[in-house]
Amino acid sequence: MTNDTSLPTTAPEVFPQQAPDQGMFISLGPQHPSTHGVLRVAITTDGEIVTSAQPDLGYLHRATEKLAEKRTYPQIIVLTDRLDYLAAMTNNWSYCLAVEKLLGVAIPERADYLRMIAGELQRIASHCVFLGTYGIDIGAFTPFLVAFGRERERILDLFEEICGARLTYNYIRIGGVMADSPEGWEAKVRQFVKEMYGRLDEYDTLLTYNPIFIDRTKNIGNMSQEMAIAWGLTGPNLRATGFKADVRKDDPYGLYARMKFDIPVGRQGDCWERYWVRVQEMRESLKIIEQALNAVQPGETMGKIPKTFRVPAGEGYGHLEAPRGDLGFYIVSDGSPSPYRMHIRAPSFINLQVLQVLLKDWKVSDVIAILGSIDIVLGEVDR
Amino acid sequence: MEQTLATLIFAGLAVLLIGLSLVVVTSRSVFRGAIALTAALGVVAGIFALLGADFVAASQLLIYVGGIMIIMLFVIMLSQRPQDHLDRQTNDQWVWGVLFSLAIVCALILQFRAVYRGVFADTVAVPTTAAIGRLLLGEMVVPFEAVSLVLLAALVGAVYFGLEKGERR
Amino acid sequence: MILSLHHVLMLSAIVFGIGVYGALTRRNVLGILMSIELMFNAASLNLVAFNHFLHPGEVRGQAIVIFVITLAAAEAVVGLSLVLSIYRNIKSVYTEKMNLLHG
Amino acid sequence: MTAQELLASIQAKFPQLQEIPKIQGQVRGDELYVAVPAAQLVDLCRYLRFDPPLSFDFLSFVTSIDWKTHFEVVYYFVSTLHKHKLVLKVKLDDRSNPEVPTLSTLWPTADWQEREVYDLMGIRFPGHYNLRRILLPDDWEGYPLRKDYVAKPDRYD
Amino acid sequence: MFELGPIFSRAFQVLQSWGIGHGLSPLGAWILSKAIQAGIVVLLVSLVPIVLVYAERKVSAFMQARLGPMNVGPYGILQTLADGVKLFFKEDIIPVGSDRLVHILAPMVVVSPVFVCFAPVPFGKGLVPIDLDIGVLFIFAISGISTIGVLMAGWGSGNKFSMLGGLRGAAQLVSYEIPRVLSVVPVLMFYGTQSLRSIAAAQQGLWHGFLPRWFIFYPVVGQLAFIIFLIASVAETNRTPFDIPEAESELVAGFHTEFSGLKFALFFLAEYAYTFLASAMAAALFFGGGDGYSAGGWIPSWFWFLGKTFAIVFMFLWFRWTFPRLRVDRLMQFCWKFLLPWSLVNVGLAGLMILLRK
Repeated sequence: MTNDTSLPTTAPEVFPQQAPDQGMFISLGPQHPSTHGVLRVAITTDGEIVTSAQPDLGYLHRATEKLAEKRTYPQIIVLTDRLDYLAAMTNNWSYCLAVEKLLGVAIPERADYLRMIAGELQRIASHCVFLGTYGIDIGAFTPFLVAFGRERERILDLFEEICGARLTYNYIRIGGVMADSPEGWEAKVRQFVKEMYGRLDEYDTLLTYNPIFIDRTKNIGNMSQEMAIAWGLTGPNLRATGFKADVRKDDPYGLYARMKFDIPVGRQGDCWERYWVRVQEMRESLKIIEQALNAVQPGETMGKIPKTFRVPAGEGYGHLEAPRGDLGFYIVSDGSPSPYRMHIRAPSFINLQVLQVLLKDWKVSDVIAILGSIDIVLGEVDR
Repeated sequence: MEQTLATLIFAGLAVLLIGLSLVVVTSRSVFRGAIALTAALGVVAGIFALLGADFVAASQLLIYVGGIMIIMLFVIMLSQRPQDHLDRQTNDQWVWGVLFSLAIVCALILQFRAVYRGVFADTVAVPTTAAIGRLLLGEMVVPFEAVSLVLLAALVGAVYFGLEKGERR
Repeated sequence: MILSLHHVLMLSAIVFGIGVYGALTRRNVLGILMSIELMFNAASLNLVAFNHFLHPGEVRGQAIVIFVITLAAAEAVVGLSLVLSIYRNIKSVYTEKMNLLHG
Repeated sequence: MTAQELLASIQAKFPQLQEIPKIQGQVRGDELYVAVPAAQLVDLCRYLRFDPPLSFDFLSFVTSIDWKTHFEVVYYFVSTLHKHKLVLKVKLDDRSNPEVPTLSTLWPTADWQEREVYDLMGIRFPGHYNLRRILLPDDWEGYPLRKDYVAKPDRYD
Repeated sequence: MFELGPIFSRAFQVLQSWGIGHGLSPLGAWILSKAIQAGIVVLLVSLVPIVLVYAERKVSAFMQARLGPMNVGPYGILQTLADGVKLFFKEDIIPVGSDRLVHILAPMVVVSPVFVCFAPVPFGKGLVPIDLDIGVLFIFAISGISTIGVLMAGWGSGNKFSMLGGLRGAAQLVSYEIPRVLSVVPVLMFYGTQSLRSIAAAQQGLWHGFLPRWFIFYPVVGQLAFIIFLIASVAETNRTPFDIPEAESELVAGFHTEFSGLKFALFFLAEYAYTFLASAMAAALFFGGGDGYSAGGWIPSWFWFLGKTFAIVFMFLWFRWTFPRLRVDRLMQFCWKFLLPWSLVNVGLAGLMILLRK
């Protein structure tokens, strides 16, 4: 681990100050074109400089944790689809990991490979959305239609073939996956992976190394490693600060221990590196998918799970590396058909709070660049 | 015939100019006043063109409308507060102001009528750009350079005034 | 009726008078600056008119108008930056509020 | 550090703290579960956070459970350096006035998570600089995640 | 062959003699023919945006791996018309807190100068509406009026975002006006006239038998001038990468946030008409306009001119759909610290070249 520097002896002084009386107040959202959903950020500025920023959320709160207490375990998978609706597959998976920990069932190997392929495809699809919307935030419209409208559509087509849905999949089930992949699906994924490498190079020329884009994002919204860890950031946002943390490596789940892949990291945690880390992650995901496709063998896709089952009393925490960070489900069971309490560690929610201190002392025109680079999904923030 | 047309156009422009000037000095909203002034400057450019000064007319538009008035509108937008249009915009001496300016106008008009009545011109409009260019860089080169110095000084002064207090050294 | 020199001069006199009135009576510094612009324009009008009617074929009057416009720009730039600077200090653009000798 | 070593180093400093034993017939993860009274929480956490062999610098999540008779606040700590994990549980017997000192001064990430617990479960965190409702409207009555919460029909029902 | 200039001048001669024959004075007949010419220009300028909007949508579609409008008419060519009709029937909203008069006037102030600006543009041989001696200066002077309209729109909407957008927009327009004017100065120095028609006509012939004598082929000076002119023109028309005034992710829609229906359409019309104007100017100033190389052949000059203009319009579209947006302070830095010095250097270089040639 790279983080063997001397530890701080006091907590970092990072708390947001109270907003000063002077200055202009701008309410960014909830109906603003680039807040990525219904989020309001109350910004106070002194001239062009942001003096305080308070995200105001809850517009999309659906009480998922409360709803889960009234449903049986398999029924909750549907709810998890609606959390991070850009990465429903990893939500399903994370929930199933937690329940499987409680149940202690073994997953067939093929099911695990299918989960991995679907999960990594989902990561690419989710990062494609990020890439496109971030392009729009910065003012480039074409990457959106290329990444969102072309590559993500391909992945959604693949998902549609495997589970019949394009956004809320409900594909990964407790004990395995919903169904085996249809005939020829793996060949199609292989074809897609081969094409996708070229597409990523295309994004590099279109956006990543575009001088204007670099000018807008490089050295903007810098975040130190200590700050990122203290604020509980995970996923690409943490890795952009140069910290090699990835649940797939640190706490391997599924069959990730067998896979060979790198964790791309940045150096100073600015907006461009947060973006770049995601683009590199897509490349790594492609590598993982290739390895999984080579290793996968025909076989069972569902473990030995009865139609109706009871989860033994106890508690369990399952987490995985979702596209937006460390997504975990903490489930407390009392032996009844539905969980006694379910808590969701939502990475978007926890990543978003750093905005309070991250936006300070940057220019108003950088607010959108920083907000976009954190990559939140309001469905997950508000749950 | 063409003279009559020119006279008609001039009359129209004159009425417009006087009306707009009155709006400039009486409007409660400074912003509207500035818009009226912009239009008035455009009308003056029109009169210039009518009097055969095409280059001057274009310069008037380019510098006044495209430059000075925009900066002025800028300053108005930056320095206005919402309640400002409720304030009275004239000071207590407005009666004396009216009388004084009326006196000036009457004196000037009487004098002009007496001296310049009946001076007509019947020249065809010729392009003036080349002539002005030769004049400015020939006979009037010293004032021309002096004006450029004045402009430079004004720029430096504006930058100085624009600095924050702490930045002034 | 045919356009004659004194028509133009009368127009410029009236505009000049309006400008004088505005400069004397406006409370707002910006209003005063605008009135001064009106007076400048009245003067330019005169110059062009004299050039057109008395010295047709020459352009000296017009050249002087160019100088007038340039100087008006310089005056406006300095004046407006002063106004902004004052506004930053006393948060007002009214002349009677500007009674401090130091910034 | 294994769970046993962790427990030993915690008990060296706080001898009265005990591991929560795994109940027979129940399932649980392999993390170390430690019960801590609310009064000792901040001292323990400061030790956990800054003691180099422990250095739990990452607070993964904060949540709470309503056990009908009492509340429980659950903290999940991870050390990014040593990769060991720890679950702290604070039992709150006073149902009418549940209070836990805030950890947001040690881990800023607790900021919103404690607000969320306050919002949905009604547990207060004295010392938190900005303890307001976060997900629900400011004028919401009751704490929805409590087991005895009865939803009031509003104009949308 | 197919030259429109002689046909038009013949038609207007016939019209004038017809008018005189029916009791009009010569002046009246002249005014009548000029009015009809002005009408033709206004009509053309109003039609250009319809074509440009369609072109923009199709070009962007092909750059973004999609089809663009396909449903209204064959290949969607009537889409813009349908959009225009839709905008025409939309509700005309005037916000409560706005300065009503300024709000209503703003789009008109933005759009009306464009039509006037086309007066000295040489659309081809004998197709100059009015061959003004101060043509280039005239275009710059008149198009400056639109900036006032932008400020009026920002002020008149009574909206913080509009106001910010208006201020930013005006600052940008005023700043980029300077390098834009200076980039044209070398052209004027070389040809010694400001009339667009004369400039275009002076670029006839070939160098060494193959290189057209267009201004852009003057070593260094020509290319530098064209690049600065192009960049400044993109900024003047508020298009990406310089679309700060209407940066929709930051300022909602900038100064036209509060405008709806026809007033919004007017802003659109102004933007596209200015794009066309800038391209037409570039074609006339740097690419020999409708005259020049190969115009003596079988290509009619007006077609040749429009072809060049649309090629430059395509560059505008290309920029828009490939570049992200500059940040507002970098935008100003780019103008004052890069474009302005280089355009001054270019003027100096041009002077040097003229001196050496003498």
